Amino acid sequence: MAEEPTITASTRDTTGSRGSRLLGVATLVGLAVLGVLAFVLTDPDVRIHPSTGDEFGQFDAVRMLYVHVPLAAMTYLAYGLCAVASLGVLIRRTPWWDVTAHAAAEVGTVFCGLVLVTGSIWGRPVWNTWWEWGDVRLMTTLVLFLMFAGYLALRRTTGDPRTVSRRAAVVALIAVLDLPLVNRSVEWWENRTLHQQSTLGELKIEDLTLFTLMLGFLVLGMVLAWLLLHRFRVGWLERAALDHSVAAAIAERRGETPDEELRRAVGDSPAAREGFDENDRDGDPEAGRP
Amino acid sequence: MSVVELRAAVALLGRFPALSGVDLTIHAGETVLLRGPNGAGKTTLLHLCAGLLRPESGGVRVLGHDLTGAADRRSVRRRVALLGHATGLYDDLTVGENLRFWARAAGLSAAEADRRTDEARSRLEVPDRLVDQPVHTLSAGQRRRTSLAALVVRRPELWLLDEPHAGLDQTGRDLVDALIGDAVAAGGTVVVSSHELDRVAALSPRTVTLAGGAVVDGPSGNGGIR
Amino acid sequence: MTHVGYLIAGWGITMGTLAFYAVRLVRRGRELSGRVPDAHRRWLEDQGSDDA
Amino acid sequence: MSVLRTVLGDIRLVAARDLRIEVRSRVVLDQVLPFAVLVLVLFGFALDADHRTLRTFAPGLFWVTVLLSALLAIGRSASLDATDGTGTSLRMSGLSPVARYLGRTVAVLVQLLVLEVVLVGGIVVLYGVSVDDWLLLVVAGVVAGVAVAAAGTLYGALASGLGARETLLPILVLPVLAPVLIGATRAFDDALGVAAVDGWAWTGLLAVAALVLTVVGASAHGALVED
Repeated sequence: MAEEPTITASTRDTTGSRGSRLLGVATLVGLAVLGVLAFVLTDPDVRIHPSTGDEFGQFDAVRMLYVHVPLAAMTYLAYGLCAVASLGVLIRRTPWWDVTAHAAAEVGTVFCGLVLVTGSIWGRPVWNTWWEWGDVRLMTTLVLFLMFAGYLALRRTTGDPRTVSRRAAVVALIAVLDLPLVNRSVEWWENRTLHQQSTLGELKIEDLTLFTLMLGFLVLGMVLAWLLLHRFRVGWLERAALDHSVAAAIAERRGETPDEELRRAVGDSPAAREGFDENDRDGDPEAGRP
Repeated sequence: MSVVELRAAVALLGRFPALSGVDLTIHAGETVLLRGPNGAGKTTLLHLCAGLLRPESGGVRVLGHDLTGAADRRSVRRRVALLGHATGLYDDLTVGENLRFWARAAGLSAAEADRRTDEARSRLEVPDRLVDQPVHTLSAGQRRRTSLAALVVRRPELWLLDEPHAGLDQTGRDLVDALIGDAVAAGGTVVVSSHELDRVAALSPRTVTLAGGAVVDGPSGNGGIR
Repeated sequence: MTHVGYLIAGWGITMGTLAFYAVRLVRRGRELSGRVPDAHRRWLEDQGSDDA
Repeated sequence: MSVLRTVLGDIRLVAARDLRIEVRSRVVLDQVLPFAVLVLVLFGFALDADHRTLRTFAPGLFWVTVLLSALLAIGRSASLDATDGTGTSLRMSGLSPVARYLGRTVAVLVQLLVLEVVLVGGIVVLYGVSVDDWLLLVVAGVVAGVAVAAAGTLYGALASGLGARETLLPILVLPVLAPVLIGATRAFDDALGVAAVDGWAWTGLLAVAALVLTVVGASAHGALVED
């Protein structure tokens, strides 16, 4: 996290506010605490085999999970928000929902990408492979990532902005159908995954480990909130900049046709008709005779 | 009763304000000629009245519907005929297949569709030998007649004709004029955007001048409306 | 500690990406803020101009 | 009841239009079908034409080929409403978006089924597979075809009219079809006897996917093409 610029910002020209700066500072502190807990205070995952007495477990690789698991949870949250906002786009058409949907999708995709990367790096020592093709959760997460990559590509295409936002909303609503599959896949296809079933409910993991994981949820939740806030504001500004220029364009357009050109165009002189293009599309206002 | 009622209507094409605040009222049974330089917003105005565009701001009522609502735009669309620059026909289908398809798409029964299609074809003098020819083999004039026939079949209440005379020979132009006469006689309302000012003038329309995406007083002052 | 390389890579990529993304957002926000009147930025209202 | 009959009539109208255009223009028959066979041949070259390898991977290669060819067929069918103002005419016509969607889906499905039949012939001849379970093969082929047609028609409409739609369509639709690819391949594994899996279970999953995609497509289409 790079709160530095926000904290020291001295002009009004930022997307920061007092609230977001406080959140930013708290997030940085939280990340530091999380780092200390994850790397210093918690123990590695070492278990003793009951019959052979051999050591086994994830050893220090377990420390990766303090960031991997919360990232995954926050991905769900961001994409869920995107789905809700997309419904809002289709029902209410207000720019607020549209900007929210776009912000949530973009931040969610950053998180989703990190889930895949951290999972892959963790899987190498623990599962002995970077990528496990048979794993349902990996597959469904990858599909989720790809669908939202498509969403962001759709967002960047040229086209009527209102059309693009409605179509993007449809894409998002279809993409989130994959969310329950990602989440429940571990239960539904027990024999087709290397992921553990959810262990939170049974409190199998020890106290400090559990606490660190919970802190991970909280801190990465704060990271998500900070990023969403700023991404929303950037989107809002992009939109305001456009609205601003549309207002100017309307004013400009109303005064753009000199009387002389109008006179020529509507046929007050006999030669006027030749000044027309057969295919009169609304485009170049200068298309009359020079 | 007013068929079209626009109050400071703004419509965007992408981010371009093609209509920058149009005030216009058109009453039932009127024939209106839209004129103005290229890029004045004539086509966009027709599209807005057809229910194809969502107004960005201002009041837009057509045939009693407020066009801000998607459902209202849909209801308006099926009661309006729009002749645009494109043919609106499937190139690979024959004239007969196209006419039948568009008649059936308008919700007519098979028998009714056949009857009205034949009627429209004879009104627009589309010869029988063309019926089984694919549209892509037709001349531009024949295509335009076919497009018009496809609209006649629907018996619309409001006609929006964008340059209807373009690309037609003399007979075709006379047919368009006769068609406008038919529509008005049947109680319909017609809005024509045209550069054929002399020709349309014969139909004694009300003239509306557009410039810069808004209605302006015509420079000659004869019939410009604010 | 075991798996040090993996841990550095995983945490490093995560924190690096998030920091990079955050910086980009702040930069884009600043650039856009200059082009938009204050009235469009509702989050400024609770802030005043005290931190100039 | 009469509403249902009207909708069914409109679906038939739209499907008949698309199929008639295909019969006249023969774009799928003359271009997409040869492309599909070509892809099968290229896989043969790439895998060094070893019958055993080809037989093992035939189901996967078959469905990848179907998806790639389907992209072309979908793009073609979406382009029908993007030329000569026909899309505008459709919006003005009063045809319901649901009927437009389902009609086109039916037309795409018919074309996909023809494609699949030819490709099954292709893998039998070129890859030397033999069919163990014809019923499973046919049912899985049809059900997966429905899923591909339903998603393809929806995303074809979604990408049309936007910049770079030719490149946008694949990246939007292929992730959605990835699960269909997996299910259809497993079902064919069973039907062609190359792997011991429960093909009917996978066909059941395919059916769920096909149903969800069709329902979502029919309800979302209005938001895409009308407005």
